[in-house]
Amino acid sequence: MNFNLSEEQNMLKDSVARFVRDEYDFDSRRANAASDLGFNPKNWQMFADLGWLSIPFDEAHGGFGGGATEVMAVMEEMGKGLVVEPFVATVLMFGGLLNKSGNAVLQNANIEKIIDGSLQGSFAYLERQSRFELADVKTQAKRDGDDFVLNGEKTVVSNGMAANKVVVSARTSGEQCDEAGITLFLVDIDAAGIERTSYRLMDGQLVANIKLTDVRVAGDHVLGDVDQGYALIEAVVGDVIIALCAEAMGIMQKLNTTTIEYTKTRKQFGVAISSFQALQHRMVDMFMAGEQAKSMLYRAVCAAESGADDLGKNIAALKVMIGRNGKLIGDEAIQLHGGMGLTDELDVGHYVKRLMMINTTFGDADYQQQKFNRLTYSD
Amino acid sequence: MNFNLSEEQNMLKDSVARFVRDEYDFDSRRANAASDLGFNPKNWQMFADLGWLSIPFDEAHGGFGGGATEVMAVMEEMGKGLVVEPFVATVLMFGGLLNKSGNAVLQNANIEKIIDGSLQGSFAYLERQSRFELADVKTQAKRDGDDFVLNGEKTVVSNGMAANKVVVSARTSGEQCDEAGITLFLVDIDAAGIERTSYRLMDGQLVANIKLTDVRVAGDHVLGDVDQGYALIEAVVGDVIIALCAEAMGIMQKLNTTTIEYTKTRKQFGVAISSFQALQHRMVDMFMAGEQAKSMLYRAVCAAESGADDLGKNIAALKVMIGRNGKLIGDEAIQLHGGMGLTDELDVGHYVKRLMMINTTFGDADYQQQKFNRLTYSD
Amino acid sequence: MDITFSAEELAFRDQVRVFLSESWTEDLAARINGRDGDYKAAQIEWQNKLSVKGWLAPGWPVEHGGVDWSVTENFIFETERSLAGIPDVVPFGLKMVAPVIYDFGNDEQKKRFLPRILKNEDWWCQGYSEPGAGSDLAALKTKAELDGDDYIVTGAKIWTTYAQYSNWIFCLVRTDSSGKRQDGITFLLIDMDSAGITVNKISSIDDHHSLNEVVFDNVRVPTANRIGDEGKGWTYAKALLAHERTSIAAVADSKRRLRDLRELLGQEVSGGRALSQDTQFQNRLSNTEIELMALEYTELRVLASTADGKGPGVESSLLKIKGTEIQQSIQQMYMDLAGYYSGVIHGEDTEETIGHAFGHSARQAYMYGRAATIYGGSNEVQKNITAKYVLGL
Amino acid sequence: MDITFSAEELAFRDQVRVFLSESWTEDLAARINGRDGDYKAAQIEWQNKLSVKGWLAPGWPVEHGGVDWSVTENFIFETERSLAGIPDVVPFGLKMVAPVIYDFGNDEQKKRFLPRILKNEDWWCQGYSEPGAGSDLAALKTKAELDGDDYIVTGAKIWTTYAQYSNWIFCLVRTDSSGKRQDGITFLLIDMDSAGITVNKISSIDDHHSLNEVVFDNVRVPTANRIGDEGKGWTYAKALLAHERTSIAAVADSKRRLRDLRELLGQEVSGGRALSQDTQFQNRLSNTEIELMALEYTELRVLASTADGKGPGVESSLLKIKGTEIQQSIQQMYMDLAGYYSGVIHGEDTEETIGHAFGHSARQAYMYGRAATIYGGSNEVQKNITAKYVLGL
Repeated sequence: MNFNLSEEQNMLKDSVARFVRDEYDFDSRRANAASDLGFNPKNWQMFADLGWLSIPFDEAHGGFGGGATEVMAVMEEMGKGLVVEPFVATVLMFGGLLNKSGNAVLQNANIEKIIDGSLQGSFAYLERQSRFELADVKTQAKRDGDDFVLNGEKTVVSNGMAANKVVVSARTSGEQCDEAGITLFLVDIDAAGIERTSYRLMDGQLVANIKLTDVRVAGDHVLGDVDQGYALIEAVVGDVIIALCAEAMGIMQKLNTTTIEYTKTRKQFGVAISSFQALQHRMVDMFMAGEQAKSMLYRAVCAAESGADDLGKNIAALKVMIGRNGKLIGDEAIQLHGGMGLTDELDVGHYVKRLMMINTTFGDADYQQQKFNRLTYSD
Repeated sequence: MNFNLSEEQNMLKDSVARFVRDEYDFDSRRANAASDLGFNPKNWQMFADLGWLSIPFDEAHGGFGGGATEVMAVMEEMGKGLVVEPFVATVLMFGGLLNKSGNAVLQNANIEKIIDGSLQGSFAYLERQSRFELADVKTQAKRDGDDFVLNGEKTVVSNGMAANKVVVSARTSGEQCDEAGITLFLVDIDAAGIERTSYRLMDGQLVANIKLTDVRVAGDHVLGDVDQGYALIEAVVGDVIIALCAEAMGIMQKLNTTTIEYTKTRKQFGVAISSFQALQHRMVDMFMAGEQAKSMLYRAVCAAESGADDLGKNIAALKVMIGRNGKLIGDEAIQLHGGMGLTDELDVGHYVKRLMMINTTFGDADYQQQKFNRLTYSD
Repeated sequence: MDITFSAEELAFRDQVRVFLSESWTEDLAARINGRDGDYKAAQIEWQNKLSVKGWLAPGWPVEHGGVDWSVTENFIFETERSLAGIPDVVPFGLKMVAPVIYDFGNDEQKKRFLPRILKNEDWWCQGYSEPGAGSDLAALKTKAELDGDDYIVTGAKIWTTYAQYSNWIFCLVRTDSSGKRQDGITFLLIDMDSAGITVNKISSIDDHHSLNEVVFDNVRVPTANRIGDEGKGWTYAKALLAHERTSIAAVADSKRRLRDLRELLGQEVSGGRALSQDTQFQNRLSNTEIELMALEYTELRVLASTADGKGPGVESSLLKIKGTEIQQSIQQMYMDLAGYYSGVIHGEDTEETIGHAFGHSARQAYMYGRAATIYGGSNEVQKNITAKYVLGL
Repeated sequence: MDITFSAEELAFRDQVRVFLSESWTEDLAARINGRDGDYKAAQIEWQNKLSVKGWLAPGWPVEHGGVDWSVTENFIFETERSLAGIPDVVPFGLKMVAPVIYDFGNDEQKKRFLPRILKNEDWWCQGYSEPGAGSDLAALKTKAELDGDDYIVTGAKIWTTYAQYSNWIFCLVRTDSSGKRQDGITFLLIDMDSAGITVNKISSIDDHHSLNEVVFDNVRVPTANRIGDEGKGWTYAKALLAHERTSIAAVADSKRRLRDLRELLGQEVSGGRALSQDTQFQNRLSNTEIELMALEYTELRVLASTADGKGPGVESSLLKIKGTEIQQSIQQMYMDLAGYYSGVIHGEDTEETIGHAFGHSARQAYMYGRAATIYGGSNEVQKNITAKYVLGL
């Protein structure tokens, strides 16, 4: 029994930490996010050169063959730097769908390009009405000869503007909220009938709404099996949730240390406010919230690495705890920074906003708790 | 707009406060509770002589004609003294059912006896399976000529041992949990077929389980109308909930002041623990919890006095807040008393136990919140 | 115990309702809530309507243009205004500096400033906090030195709301550093057009420009602009704080926000089911609604005791703490109800292209709302005050 | 990162399960959980079985009768014991005084006391807290004055669990009042049969006799019963506290209690519907279960770092705080699930006559459980420790 990273994993973690320290101060991060793409292509190429883009892929496709532990190591450090480059969207989400799709042709055609940094990808699953229900899919895909024709709209598509290719979830059968009848299509962003509106989110990412009007997709561009897309989505989303929670873990640690440092320097009533016992106990609560979240992250990573039966319950529990403890830490970080916590110049607000978006992504704490309850009381 | 008591109401409040101060120190309270009846008959006679037993009844029946405000004034002071005499069971609950029954014959026969202290009453509504659902009634009442014959068991009957007469809720039609089909019977405790088991609750009350085997009740001993008992129960239970919450208010105030006093005298690390800011802020939370509960009590009392449409919602909200804030105050009172809070010699534990029983009686905070939700979202 | 309104009070309520429904327009609502360039003009347009009606400053003494409303009438007006979705008047002139002027100013100052405030001719801002003096206000360092009939003011004030719109600022400045910190503080009225004043925008987490830093570099202020005696400014300012805390509670505004939230809950769906049927949302709303039902009566108790001439007193700290906690829990629920769309920054885009109505405004309210537990004496300071002056700890 | 058990560890777990299922009987469970007159005999009967098996004191050094289990094996044993509903051994002798004896005692003391503890021949209790010295242990006043080869001990210890069963007590006493309070404290082993010792029952809110006051009136204690040096008692005692905090967390016990609670939830009904379908109960249970899932890994992290020879360290405060909060939330849910019956005091009556199974035990567990956040250094003190030594505040 041990919770230590291997030497190789530590080297990986350190290299990301070094990148954040050397290339990613607050101002460059701001500039990267504000750019047209929503991130810095130079950094992306650096990720490729450092081999980070290959982490989750099998050696067979030139990948590093990393698992949940390697991804956690990388994401925790990226969280500390609020890195906006679309590692999650392209490598973990888009790449993850390819990886688990079992479709060798599409894998051979795309994974190498992801790894060398030349291919940006995205997953378009959300619709105006769907909230957190991945199975709530109105977008239609009708067979037409060997092809499918897609019609509908996808919203808040992460990395939707930079992506060369998008995986789109569409309904090939069943009712609007059925899990059965959802199919995943690999769509070229330049395909005829695609129209995009781009906008920004509070955490700096550039996202898009994607309108599909009679978009024609070849039948061999289906990921997994027709009508069976939901299981594939759930499997990959589970991995991505763990990755996002590792990012959140990095953010919480950063907020905790920043807050402690600030209270030591901020003087009121003639003393540093860190000397007030009431604030000390609240910072202890922040610390405990962070440590408990870290333990839950380790638990979920171990469950993923060992393929435990209760992996789904562990992931739901992790998302609940990251959401709740992240809110406690974010609220207290701003409150204890006083007026300074309200300014845009300080990084605190930006860390908090990213935490809030992570809580929302793939279902907030309340939603995930209901999922946890279903997994516990269904029997 | 004012929240002041009238002169008459203040005199009433003061007389109860005086009784508690002069006749009800901790040891006599303990002795009263431990006695066979579960209270002190001398005190009961004093209540009668002071006119307290007449408070809620109409002048027509020789009553004081008091409303929710008078009851609040009395109950708050009784709470401070942890008075165990069955004022709620006999006067408010049993008497309240008679009062609202519209059955003049039974009123004339009984209310005067309640007022002069010669009649003890009780309401038997709970059954083993019914939890907080007043409509979950298995006890059967079958017509037999002009009479009804009752069979079943009632549990945790407050004042069930001292009572001369008991109002029993029984099913005359409908399914086990239907609101329709419940009838209220005024039953003589000496009636053939009644068998009692008595035991004590943590707040000192002596209660009873009452088995009814072919108990014969005359048809003119029905309170309200046959099958229509539920509405009558709900109306009276609403009044009693407000009264119990006023008692809880008195207890919370007592716990708050006791805790503040204790922390001022208790020294650790060379200073009074009241000087620790973390504890100060928690005592402020206790204070705020008490003040908010008091405001909600006033709100419910005003709604009752003015017969507001949303009275039910106000009562549910009051019960929720008394339950939740009472728990916060009770927990903190014990915690801040440290080891002393765990001893039976100190009164703190006894106040907390009564608060806990009040929270449970007629539905705990969670149950009442669901009721509040139904009243809010049913439309 | 009696909170039922009398026939006269009910008649007054109808009168208020009629006036508000006739005077408050969709156009005003859009321009004021939009909070953009046109905000100031719209706000003044609305306040002028109140001024004409004579209801702009009901709390003022009658001789200065106030109305002698009872606390109940005041409560009715505030409740109706909030439930109609109408924002409060800008408080800095009408509710903050004016009372100081008519309580502690001289006749000359009363004649000079009060009528202009009542006609919305001046826009005031508040110069209390400083970079080094937040909750610990008495630590303020901005100094004013006498030079003939003028003070020379040098220093900086921070978190100054709407300084960019203001032509006057009321400041606490230090005229004496010897002795107790609370002594040696003087209350000055300063013309924002004076030479040596710079207003620096503070961009804040809600992406909206409301906060500023106001820098004073040897600014000349005539002694005629000093309220009361030199060194007594702290006393004059303190008289206001209890009132400020009470108004920060904004009970009636929270009632409206909660009512609107409940409606939205019935419109939003998850898995095809309206979220108004979701037990978790129901519980979260009722937790807050119950606290608010109680706080409304806590406020009424405070008002009633004011009516008995006891003054708001220390319960105002409780109002401030609970009121702001409730505001923030409501803001949080709007965010969670908006889901992904709580993160959307509309920018140039419209609700139509992006596909969601209230995410953007929910986020701005949430972010702006973080300030409520910090300003007006942080909630931690309110707890210290309560512990000391109410509980005697 | 790896927490999967090796083949050897899985084999060990089976071995533990077999032993426990063979040795733990319903009769033992009833007598020990009944906590009445027969409790002591039953507890000793059970501990003798462990002693014979050689598993009574696995943590001890092998030469004194311990087993050199790995942290993982220790974790497995504790988990299996708890999940089987078997209470921990009485810690005062085996886990509290014994380590002090084998770490700091002399050979004579080791020979004299350790074998008797290992054979359950002595029942020990702990004499630390005093009326004036609770969380502030160093304030203790019970004094021991040298008189020839004896100390004369006078004073009082309080909250002494099961003193009524004990024939030995280990005490911190003051041998020097000059200088720093932590100095001048000495660690003594005292025979409860010594002249001058009185045990006074403290009746507590759980209506069960576990707490006592132990009064010392000029009690003679041979210097041979002193551990280590005079004045060094504080150092010896402190070495234990981190361990004590870790065990108070009782993670595995909470797992079992929560599992049993979930089963009860399926049996209790409201309005004809099983409460396992009640969203509020589901949420309350999952809130606690999620915290517990995390705390289990926090404990594993602590154990792992102990295995790396880093020692439990300061995280033990976190374990104590969270662990006791979880215990109390579980106790609260048992109470709320029992409803009216949570108030029932069985007395002479049976479950059959009263009509409910677990209300009585739920209440006793709840009331007894109030102590968990107070003893072993109150949770407030644990937060002070964490703030100072972990966060550097």
